[in-house]
Amino acid sequence: MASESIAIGRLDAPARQIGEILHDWVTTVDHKKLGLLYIMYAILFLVIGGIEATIMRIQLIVPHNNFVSPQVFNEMFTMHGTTMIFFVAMPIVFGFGNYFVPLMIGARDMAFPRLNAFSFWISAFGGLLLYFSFVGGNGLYGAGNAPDVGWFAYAPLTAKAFSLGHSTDFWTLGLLVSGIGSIGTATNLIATVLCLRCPGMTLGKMPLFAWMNLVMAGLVLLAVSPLTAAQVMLSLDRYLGAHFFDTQAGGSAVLWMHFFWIFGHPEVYVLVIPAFAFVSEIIPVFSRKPIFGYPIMVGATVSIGFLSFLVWAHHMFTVGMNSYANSFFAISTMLVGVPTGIKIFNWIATMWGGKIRFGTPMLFCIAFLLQFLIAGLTGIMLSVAPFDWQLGNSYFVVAHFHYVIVGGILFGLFGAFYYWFPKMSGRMYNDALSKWHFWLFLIGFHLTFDFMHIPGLLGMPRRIYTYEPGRGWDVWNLIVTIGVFFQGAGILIFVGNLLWSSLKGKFAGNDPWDAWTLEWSTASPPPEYNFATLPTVNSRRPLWDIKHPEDPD
Amino acid sequence: MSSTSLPSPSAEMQWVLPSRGRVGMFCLIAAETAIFTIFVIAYIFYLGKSVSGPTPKDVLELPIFASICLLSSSLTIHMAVKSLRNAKVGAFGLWWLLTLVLGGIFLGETGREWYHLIYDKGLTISTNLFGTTYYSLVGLHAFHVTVGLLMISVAMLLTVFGKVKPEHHERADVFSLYWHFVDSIWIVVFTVVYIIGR
Amino acid sequence: MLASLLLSASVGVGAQTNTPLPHMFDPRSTPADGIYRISRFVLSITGIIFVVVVFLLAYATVKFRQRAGDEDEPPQVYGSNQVELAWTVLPVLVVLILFLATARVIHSIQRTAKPAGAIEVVAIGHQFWWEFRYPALGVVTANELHVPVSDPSHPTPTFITLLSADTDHSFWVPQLAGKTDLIPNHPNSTWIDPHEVGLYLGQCAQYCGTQHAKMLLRVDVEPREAFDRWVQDEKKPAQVTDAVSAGRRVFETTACVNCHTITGTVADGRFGPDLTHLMSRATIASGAATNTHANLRSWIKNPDDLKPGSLMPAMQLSDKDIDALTAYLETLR
Amino acid sequence: MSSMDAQPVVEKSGLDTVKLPAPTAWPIAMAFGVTLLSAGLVTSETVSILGGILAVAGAVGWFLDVLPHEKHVSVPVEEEAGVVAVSRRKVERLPVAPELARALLPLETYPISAGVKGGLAGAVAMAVLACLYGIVNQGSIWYPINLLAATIYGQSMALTPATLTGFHLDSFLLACLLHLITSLLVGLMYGAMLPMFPRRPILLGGVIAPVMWSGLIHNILGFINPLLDQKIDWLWFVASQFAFGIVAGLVVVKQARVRTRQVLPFAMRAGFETSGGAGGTRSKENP
Repeated sequence: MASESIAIGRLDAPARQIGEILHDWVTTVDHKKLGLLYIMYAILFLVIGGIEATIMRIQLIVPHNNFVSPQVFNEMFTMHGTTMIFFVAMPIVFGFGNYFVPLMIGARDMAFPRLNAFSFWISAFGGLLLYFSFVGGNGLYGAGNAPDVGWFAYAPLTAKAFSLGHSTDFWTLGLLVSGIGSIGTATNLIATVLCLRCPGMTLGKMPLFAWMNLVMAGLVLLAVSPLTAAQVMLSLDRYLGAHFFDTQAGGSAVLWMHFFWIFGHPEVYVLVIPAFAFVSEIIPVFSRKPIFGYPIMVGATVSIGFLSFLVWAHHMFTVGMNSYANSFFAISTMLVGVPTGIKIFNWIATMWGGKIRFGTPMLFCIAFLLQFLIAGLTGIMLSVAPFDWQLGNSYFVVAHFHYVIVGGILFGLFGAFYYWFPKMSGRMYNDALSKWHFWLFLIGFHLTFDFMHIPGLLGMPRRIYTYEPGRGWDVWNLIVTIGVFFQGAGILIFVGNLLWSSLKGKFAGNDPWDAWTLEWSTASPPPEYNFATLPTVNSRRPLWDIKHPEDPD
Repeated sequence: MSSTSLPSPSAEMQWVLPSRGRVGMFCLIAAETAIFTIFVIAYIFYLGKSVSGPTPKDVLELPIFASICLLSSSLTIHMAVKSLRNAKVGAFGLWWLLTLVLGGIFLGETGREWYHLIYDKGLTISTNLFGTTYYSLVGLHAFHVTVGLLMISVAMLLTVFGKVKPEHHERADVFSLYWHFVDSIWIVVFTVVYIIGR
Repeated sequence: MLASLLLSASVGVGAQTNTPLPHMFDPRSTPADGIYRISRFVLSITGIIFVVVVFLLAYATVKFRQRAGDEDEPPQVYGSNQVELAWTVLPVLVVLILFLATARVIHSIQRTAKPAGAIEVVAIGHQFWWEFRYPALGVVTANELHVPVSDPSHPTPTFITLLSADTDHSFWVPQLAGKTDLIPNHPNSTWIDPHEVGLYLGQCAQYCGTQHAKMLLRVDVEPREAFDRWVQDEKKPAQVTDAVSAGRRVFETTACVNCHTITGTVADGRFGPDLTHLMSRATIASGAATNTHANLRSWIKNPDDLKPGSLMPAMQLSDKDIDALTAYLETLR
Repeated sequence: MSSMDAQPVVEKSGLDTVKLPAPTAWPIAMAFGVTLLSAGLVTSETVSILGGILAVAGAVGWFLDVLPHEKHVSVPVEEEAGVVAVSRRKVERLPVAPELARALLPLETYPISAGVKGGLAGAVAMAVLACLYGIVNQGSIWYPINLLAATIYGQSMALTPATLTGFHLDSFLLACLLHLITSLLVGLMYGAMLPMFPRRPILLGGVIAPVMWSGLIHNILGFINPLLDQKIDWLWFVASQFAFGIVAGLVVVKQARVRTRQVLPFAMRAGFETSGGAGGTRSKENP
């Protein structure tokens, strides 16, 4: 993998035994190596989750298809959702946070380096435990062995009566275990940002990246913990015969929904705020202007974080809440659109009047802006509770949140990969391949997820392994599936580019983008200690100050 | 035609940041608070929703003595940390031991209450919703007390063997935050379970 | 690429086909109509926002690209409190307008009082079929809901109580109303008042287990007289003919009776659909197949062929018994 | 990039080695232990027991890594790291403010309070005109108020022509709230936007903007307030919008403009901000 070359990226390092290298990576407490481990682990699961998605899309390519059985299909969507959220998106944003927060605030490492290692490994083992269910579990009556209750695992489908065997327990325990790691990493990020900033870096002078990671970590603390609590309750139900979600004994299925979405909604922002962070670093550098309205960007991030805890029940407009509750969650959800809109406007204003360079990172950011805008607008549609009564749990919702997660978060992540790849590996990526990746993935993304809205509008529910012909869904499903193969090709090029470039790419130098944050002031890849001497900063753009001594910020 | 490294910190610059130990502990406390909140919400949500008996009124008694012990242990641990900060290791050991004993009494009392409920009143976690929520909420708290007591015991052992030095007062201080948190959570649990719920 | 364009395209495609598609943009009942109207409103607002922002983005991208040979840094602007205030207030205004309209529609749909002439139905979700009970009329049926058309001058809406026998389900017929979940221990309700006679399709919209996909739903909206006639037929006990006594014996001596009810016989199970008037239904297995001889026989022989994962077991009957049983069931009109 | 005319000059950092936390295998051991501990729940107890032992061993080992002192390794410093080239690329200035290195735009503006005042004044003007319409055309001051409340309020929707002219406290309060919020928001917009159109603020704020939003409302009124849509008298409606726009615009423009607080040059700032913003408890752990 890419890691090896990065590990021995220093040219003068003597050749070492594989065992020695492996031992280095297993025992490391270095935030950069752990960050890379997070990222590589996430890419591995991205490919696995992508294969699961492809299996589902092949099954749905025509009505009444028999590519897989309903049992397998149900396992696929459960594992796809769980994997992509918990074992791709979360680790990857943690990976970037781990790698770059200390570098950007001028620190030598995270606040708790050993806890950092522990958090990574326990998250990783949690993923392995979940995937062990394919060989070790058994599920719903007559079904296979991986969890098949959906990624939000609504009660009472998870009760012993409906989910015999251990497949649901694999789901619960896998997430519980990896949740410990998430909470550990969040604690670590907060302590790092608050306690290890280099001299002169007041909170008002931190890069937005650090600010947004701070907010993200706070959300993790307050959002993953309720999920952990709910998982403990579910385990008590399943192992000790408690009745939290046992509807036969007076337990409430709706309570699980509330608990899950108190986690589930802030979780979206846990993932998207780091994407905001990437975009907020890349757009200014490639537009050659500072971020427009730094204070209001910080304020908008914090208020998104705050609002995200008030909107969870918009996932539950159809469960029969009274009209006042529905109205409340409708307006709280619409209000999220305000700070999000501010951000989009501020990014455009950053580009406005600049001199934009269209490097691959910037291309992904521009696509991010467009797609995140659409995702936000379909979000507004879904926040209108009556509209949601028609759209909820349909393919429209599936298209909407994939627009957020793929069109927003993943595009932001790809931008981040290309932007920081020279820093992480010391080498430049192959520009032509990166453009191929961008255009193929863009086309595939739009083929898949634009057209996925339509069957939803036409009444196609999600999570069905097959459908009847003649409902007007057929042609759209065909197009959607075709798009998947474009995306797959893009991902293959991406992974290939990373592997090839980290071994054979041109040397990038310390600062290939003429950027302004502290990570570009040290070597590429950074030495273990990050900075020989800890820096002192006077403004939000320390490297600008150095590059323009006559005109500092 | 010049180039330069980043400026180095100047000596006169005062640069003060919060302690990472305290920040870390506050983060842990925030996460734990969220977990307890969920359990408390579940407890309140299921009040009076059990389909069969026994009810809280039938079986619960106010654990006044245990509560006094636990809450006063907050004071003793505070005194212990203060002693250590003032380099009085002996006094630290005594206050620390007292904390351990008070916490131990609380845990013992909880155990006695559970024994009584299970064997005399026939209430288990699977009896009804009251049993489910009662044992999980009180049990979650008891689990935190147990973890705290284990940590206190380890520190006690180190004290006995003379390994604890005044320079460790910051660690003791960070741990005491956890203990204060466990105590204040008990006030919430007590109010919800024994006052509102009964 | 543009959600709004897609929408018009999709609705356009819907309009071109000969049989109208059963989607939310062709509403036939007051709740669905209210939703349709507000959805058009929301779509136009979001469409305007989309066009404006995309224009700004495209303009910035094209206009402010770096020109060849220009190596100067652009003016460094930190921000503008005025502009930022403006684009904070403007979205708040939009949200306010949207919210007012939304709240009004929510209340108008959720808080409608039940008029005197309303039909009452209890819908019970099962893994993986629907049970419909008309308590006031004494009728029990499955999977195909019959309701009278509601004339606006003499409204006869149908109010449906939604219960679940096992896991979560969701009742969704897009042309008649938005979806409402059926949750065990948590009775819900919804209402419809179809203005036009016809067959309206829907299906379970909440993942409920292995065969969630084939939990289809049909609503037969009939003229009042036809509906009354249907009620009279449904109230009668099962017809008994001697010609099929062999099949009846097979039915009553196997586990069939544990799950199915046939009024007037010993069969009174409630895990599966009531079969008293099986042949009055157009489909079997909750819409998974049309109710033909071949399908019925295949369904009895091995339910997994039609609907893998359904809870009806294959009874391992001999071919002769299956023929007899099918013949018996086909007399249940 | 290309224009960097610098020659890297290495500055001695004065350090030979940097102390970093020592690598350790205990965290991974403990993580694996905890995972096995829970994996035992889905496999067998022996796995749990093994996991428990591993977890405890990991915890103890970890503990010994940290106490009594954290273990460190010393990493030699390589001198070539940490060099930033001076680019000295020319930085263009804004045409409107060539004297400022950094600008917050616009350079002059109204205070926020101007928008609030404008919004309130406009609200009064509009309400007066609307009530006048109620009295003149419908014989009741409450008529337009009830119509406005129907935007959100179901009960108002249900009012019959006979009761529309009566006083309803709930409708009155809701209508006032709505009117106030909307007016304030639009007033804020005025305060923010008018400085950007310095030529004819009254024409823009008093006439063009109301015409535009009246047109918008004309299109969407059926959705947001069907009752008002049925009963509306467009002449009076647009007139009251003008009243709002002109009064609010006038009030805003009357306020004194203030100069936007611009970012001060570095030299003036250097004395101000010194320490970290978060709490400021002492720390010995700042490495």
